Amino acid sequence: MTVWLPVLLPALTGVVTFALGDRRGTARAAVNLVGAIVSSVVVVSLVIKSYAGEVLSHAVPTLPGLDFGVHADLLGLLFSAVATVLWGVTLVYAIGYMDHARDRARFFGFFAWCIAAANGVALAADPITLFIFYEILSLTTYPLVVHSGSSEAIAAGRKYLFYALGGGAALLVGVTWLTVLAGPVPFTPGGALASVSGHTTELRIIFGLLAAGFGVKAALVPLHGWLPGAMVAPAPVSSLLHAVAVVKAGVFGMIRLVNELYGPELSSALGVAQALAVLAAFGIIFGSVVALRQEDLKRRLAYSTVAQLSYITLGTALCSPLAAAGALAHLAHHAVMKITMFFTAGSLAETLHVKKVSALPGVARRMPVTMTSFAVAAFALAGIPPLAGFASKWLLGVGAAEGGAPWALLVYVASGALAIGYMVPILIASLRPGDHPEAAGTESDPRMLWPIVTVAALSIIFGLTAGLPGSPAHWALTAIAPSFGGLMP
Amino acid sequence: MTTYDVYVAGGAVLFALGTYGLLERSHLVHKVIAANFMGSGIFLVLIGLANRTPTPEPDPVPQAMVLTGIVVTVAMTALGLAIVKRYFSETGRTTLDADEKPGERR
Amino acid sequence: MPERPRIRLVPLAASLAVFALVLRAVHALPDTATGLSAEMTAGAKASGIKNVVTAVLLDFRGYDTLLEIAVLMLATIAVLSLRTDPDALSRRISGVAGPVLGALTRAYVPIMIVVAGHLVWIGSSGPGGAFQGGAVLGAAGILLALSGFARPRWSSGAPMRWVLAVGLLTFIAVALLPLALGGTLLQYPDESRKSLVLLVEILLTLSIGASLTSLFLASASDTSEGERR
Amino acid sequence: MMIVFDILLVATIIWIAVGSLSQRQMFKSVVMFVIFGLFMAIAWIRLSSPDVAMAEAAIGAGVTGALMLDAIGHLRRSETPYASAAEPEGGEPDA
Amino acid sequence: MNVVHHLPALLVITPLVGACVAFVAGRRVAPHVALATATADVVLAVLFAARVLAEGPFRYRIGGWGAPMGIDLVADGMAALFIVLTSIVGLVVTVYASGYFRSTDPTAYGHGLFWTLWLFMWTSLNGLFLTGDVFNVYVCIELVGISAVALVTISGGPDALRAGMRYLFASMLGAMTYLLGVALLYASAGAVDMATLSERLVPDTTAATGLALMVAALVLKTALVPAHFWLPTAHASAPTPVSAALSALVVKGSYFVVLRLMLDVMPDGYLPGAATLLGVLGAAAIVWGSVQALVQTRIKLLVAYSTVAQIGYLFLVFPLARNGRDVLALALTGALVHATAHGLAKGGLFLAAGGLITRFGHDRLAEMRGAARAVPVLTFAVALSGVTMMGLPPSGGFAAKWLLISAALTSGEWWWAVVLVVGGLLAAAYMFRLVAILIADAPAETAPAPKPVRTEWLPLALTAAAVLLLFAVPLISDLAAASTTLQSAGVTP
Repeated sequence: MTVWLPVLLPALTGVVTFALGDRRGTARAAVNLVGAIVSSVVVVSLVIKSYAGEVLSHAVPTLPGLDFGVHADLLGLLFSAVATVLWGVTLVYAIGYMDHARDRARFFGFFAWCIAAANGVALAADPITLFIFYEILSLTTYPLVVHSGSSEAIAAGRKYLFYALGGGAALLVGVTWLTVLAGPVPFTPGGALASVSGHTTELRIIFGLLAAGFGVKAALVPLHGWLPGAMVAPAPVSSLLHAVAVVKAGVFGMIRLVNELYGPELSSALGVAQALAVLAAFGIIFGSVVALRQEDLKRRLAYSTVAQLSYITLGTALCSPLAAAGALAHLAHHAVMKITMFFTAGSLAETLHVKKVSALPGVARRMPVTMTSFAVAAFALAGIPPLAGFASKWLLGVGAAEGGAPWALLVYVASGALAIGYMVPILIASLRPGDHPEAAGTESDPRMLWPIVTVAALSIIFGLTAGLPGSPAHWALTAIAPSFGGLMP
Repeated sequence: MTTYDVYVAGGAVLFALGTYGLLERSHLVHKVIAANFMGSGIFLVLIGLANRTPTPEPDPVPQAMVLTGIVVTVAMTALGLAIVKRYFSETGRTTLDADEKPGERR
Repeated sequence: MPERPRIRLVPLAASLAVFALVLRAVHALPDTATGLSAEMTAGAKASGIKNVVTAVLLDFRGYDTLLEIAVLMLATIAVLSLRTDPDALSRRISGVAGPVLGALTRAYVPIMIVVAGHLVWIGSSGPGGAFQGGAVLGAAGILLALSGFARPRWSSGAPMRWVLAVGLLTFIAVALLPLALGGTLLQYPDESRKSLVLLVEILLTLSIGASLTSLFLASASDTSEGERR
Repeated sequence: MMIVFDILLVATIIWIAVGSLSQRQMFKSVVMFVIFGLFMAIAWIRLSSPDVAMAEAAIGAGVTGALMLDAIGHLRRSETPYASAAEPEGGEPDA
Repeated sequence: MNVVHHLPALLVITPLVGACVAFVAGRRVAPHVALATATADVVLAVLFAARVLAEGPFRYRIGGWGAPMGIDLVADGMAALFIVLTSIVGLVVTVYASGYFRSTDPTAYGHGLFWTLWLFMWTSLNGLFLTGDVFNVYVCIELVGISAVALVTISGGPDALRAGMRYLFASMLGAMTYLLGVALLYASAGAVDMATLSERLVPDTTAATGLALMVAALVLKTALVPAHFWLPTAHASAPTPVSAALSALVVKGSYFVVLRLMLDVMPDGYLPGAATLLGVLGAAAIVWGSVQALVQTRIKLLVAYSTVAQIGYLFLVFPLARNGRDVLALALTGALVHATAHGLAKGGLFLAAGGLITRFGHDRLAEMRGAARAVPVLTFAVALSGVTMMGLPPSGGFAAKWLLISAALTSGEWWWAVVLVVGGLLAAAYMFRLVAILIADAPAETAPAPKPVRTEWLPLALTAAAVLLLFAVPLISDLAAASTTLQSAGVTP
């Protein structure tokens, strides 16, 4: 049962938050923080067990022949750890950010439920359970996207749902079809479909359906349309969408799909991995180029997310061990980098009402710590050593070369250049002298500042420790190895 | 053609006539009467077919069904007429208008 | 209204289709069939009830009859619920009361009651029984009401509700009785079957008669009510 | 010979039913309905179902007829203002 | 006398006695009688389901005669499921109604006759779910029809009367057509007991016509498109607890009989085309009901049209059922789960809609903007019911959709899966339209006045139950396995 705790604890936190209502702010903050800390401790203990080779699992019987089950393997725990730990960080930030907002019980309640669903996605032991949590995630995110209730938010929410439910429908058909074809197929490193590998046409279609379903949340071009629109949500939600849970659930689904459902071998043999790789490569270039031209800060970050998520998809689709590990590592690395940036954007918008790149001049003088953190994340994203982004991109690049896809290496290099192209102007603009009259060095509310510093520091630490056990990169290598038949070189 | 065929066929005619009346007539009392004709039509079919027994006594089961049916029909009729009357008291109408959108009033 | 003919076509088509279907279906039947009459007749003979229809209604398919009494009571209550004053039956019927009807009523109602009693009594051997007796009784009650006789004291409030419910409640009690004796619902013990059936028959006659009368009384327009509007 | 009687009886029953449904005046409709019930009772006798015949006469013609007469009495009492609105709907059937 | 042996009979008799007592007791005591009866019925229903699960299907011979002479009650898993559903929704509706009718004008709503009529309806539904006799079905559907019509018209408003009138004529047409079918069936097979019929039926014209008429009549009573014309106004203009009961339970009553006729009574290969036709109509209902729900401007009509759409899913079982026992088991379980989930969710949704109407004093959707802040519990209930309507996990609606899609894909008739998926998306469209209105930011003056919220938790409880129904699916699956349909279709796996 311990294995359910990463799902149940945040869910319970959400229930308590709803029950507390809108008025009891302190109690709500306390409950949420305690929930996040306890959940993190549970996840960490599961990680330790899993590293030691003990994979906990548990299933509840639901549909005939189908169990509703979770297992705490290293792969899932990586995502679960990212979601849970960053939940705590985001909570601190959100408590500061939402200080005067309305409907806070609703906000924090659904936030906690989102994390519960993301943990469910992470730990799901089979495609059906994963699908169930994936849909719950869609539903629990919706109230957050439309939180302000403005017509703009409602429109963005409608668009989000349109994509999410459409993707969910594709996923449902794919998962059902697969189950009808192959019976229950628990995730297995290296693939679970060997017995039905002869049904190539069906398997190709099912892969397409599943990839489309995950692709919506993974913002795989052309399914990315909802992501920039969803920017209207409050900044902590943007961080949640872009870094912590939602989009990561999509790419995580891709990782499970290629590595543990079809398996790298079958994916390549069917040709579906190659198709996915081409699509992802296109997404990387597309997202980066569009990001270059965005004037709105959050939109620029959003398109950067589109590109970065396709990194992960591409790495997964290359079906080479190092690229796959790089993709998984990038899932964690991108999370801390992008969350730093969205926190910063939120702080700028909330404290200085700066939302456009053109309004940035003077910001660095005004909020030096915040902007330094942003700079760290930006360089990390561009892949400057020894920051986190470098570690994962190195793995991805080597994997691409090794896997016989040197063109992918080109894509990675080009997109690194493009990332510098859309990130550096932000830094330069903020360094220019500007007209922010308040005294230099006045940062935003400390409850918003410290989370930024923390996640920026993580970008550095993850990069520096990339070779050590327990770091995301090492963890990813360990977790992905079984899919390729053993330990990595 | 036997005697009972006549009644069974008549029952079928009556049922069809009642169906037509129930669907087509617009005065509500006409509709209620039409429903009663439908009932009588069925009862004729039932009893007509019950008379196919080789003995002079017709099959008792359809007779019991018809007795039950007659009582149920009078219950339905009473309810229908009561609604007609109340409806008339409230609106002054004796027909249901198809072109009137539900919920427009009030 | 240009659409009118088209609208009428649907009912016409529906009724003609049903007619054709039924004729075709009936035509396909063999000329003789016994249905369940053999079993039923044998069963009735065994239990000593000569009128098989009565045996079917009160014994073999007594459950139908129980629910049917429920239908009658339900309809009465439903009709009551549509009254503006549902706590009372009509007092003044907008009837056609006149000296002729009054005289006729005086003459006929006692006869009808006798007829009803007779129907019940012979019901177990010849044509007749609870339904017929009850129907005649109900008709008598309505005649009484129409001619202005019916202003019973029990026609409102709790007494009225008791009168309406007592028939069904008693029937239910009789139906449940066999449960205490180890049988199923409505399973009369063989030794007392005939007398129990007769008891139910008398009960039903009164109940159906009362139900039909009150159905009319619940439904009938109160003259006072009509004038008020 | 009896079959001629049967055909005539059934034809009459149907004729009365058609007549009842095509009356403009509801009172006539209801009266025809009551007559219909009485003819039905004869049909039941012909079909050797005296039990049904008795119930039909008492309930079908009697109770139902009384209910309908009462209903149209209620409608008639205040029908005049609405008669023009209701009447065109109740025209001759096309069939 | 051992209660356990007589559960089928008691399930009918208890609410019937309750109805009589509530009537005799009068307006003030009636709510208490109804509550006591409802509680007793829940206990009986659960005991009944437990017995069926433990011992498998059994027959209760009323009068001790046994079919075909007497009337048998059929106690199987399918009946048990619907009876338990009725008892749960019924209890909630009863509790809700005790608050609802108290807060409105005491002289309205038939002077307390609601309780009697409601218990009669309960009686007739239980009777319908238990009976194994096609003529007894006729008596039961008349009971359902009369009580339902009376409950619709109980408010006495012109809309309600008009809707009730239309409902009554639909009921009459349905009941008469059904009875004609019974007449033909009896003439052909010489029995009215379902089990006997299924043995004796030969594929002749008469029996086929009879069955076709019966099914057509029940389809009319279930309001399957295109015979749905009476449903939206009837369900929308009734008092809220009645709307909930009608949408959640009453349409299931006639549907249940269609299940029995199509799957139990008819031998394989009977009425070819009927199953496909029902499936096609079901698909049409899903599309048409959803589109209509999408354009409604009044909340109760939206919910009522959603019922029209959701009924469609129930009929997809028939074409799928012809593909062997495994597919039949999947499809039937799916349909039963759907019926249960829809019963819970739609009951809750109607109660929530009623709560919103009470709060706002009107039912116009456009003027309900921003209700979420004032009535978060009701909004949440609406949203949760939406989860089930859309078939999103972990709701019962999802489980049903999953099972039906599995059945469709296993049988190779994949187009039904398309229908199911499209239906879910359409449901999402109209449910989120509703939710978006409720959570939209609104100027303060349209926000409703605060009122007591005691009964607002009831719809939430129902819809939450629907959402968590996935975890009860093993139980429903066992009940489906204990149905006469699956027991006669072969060995239970």
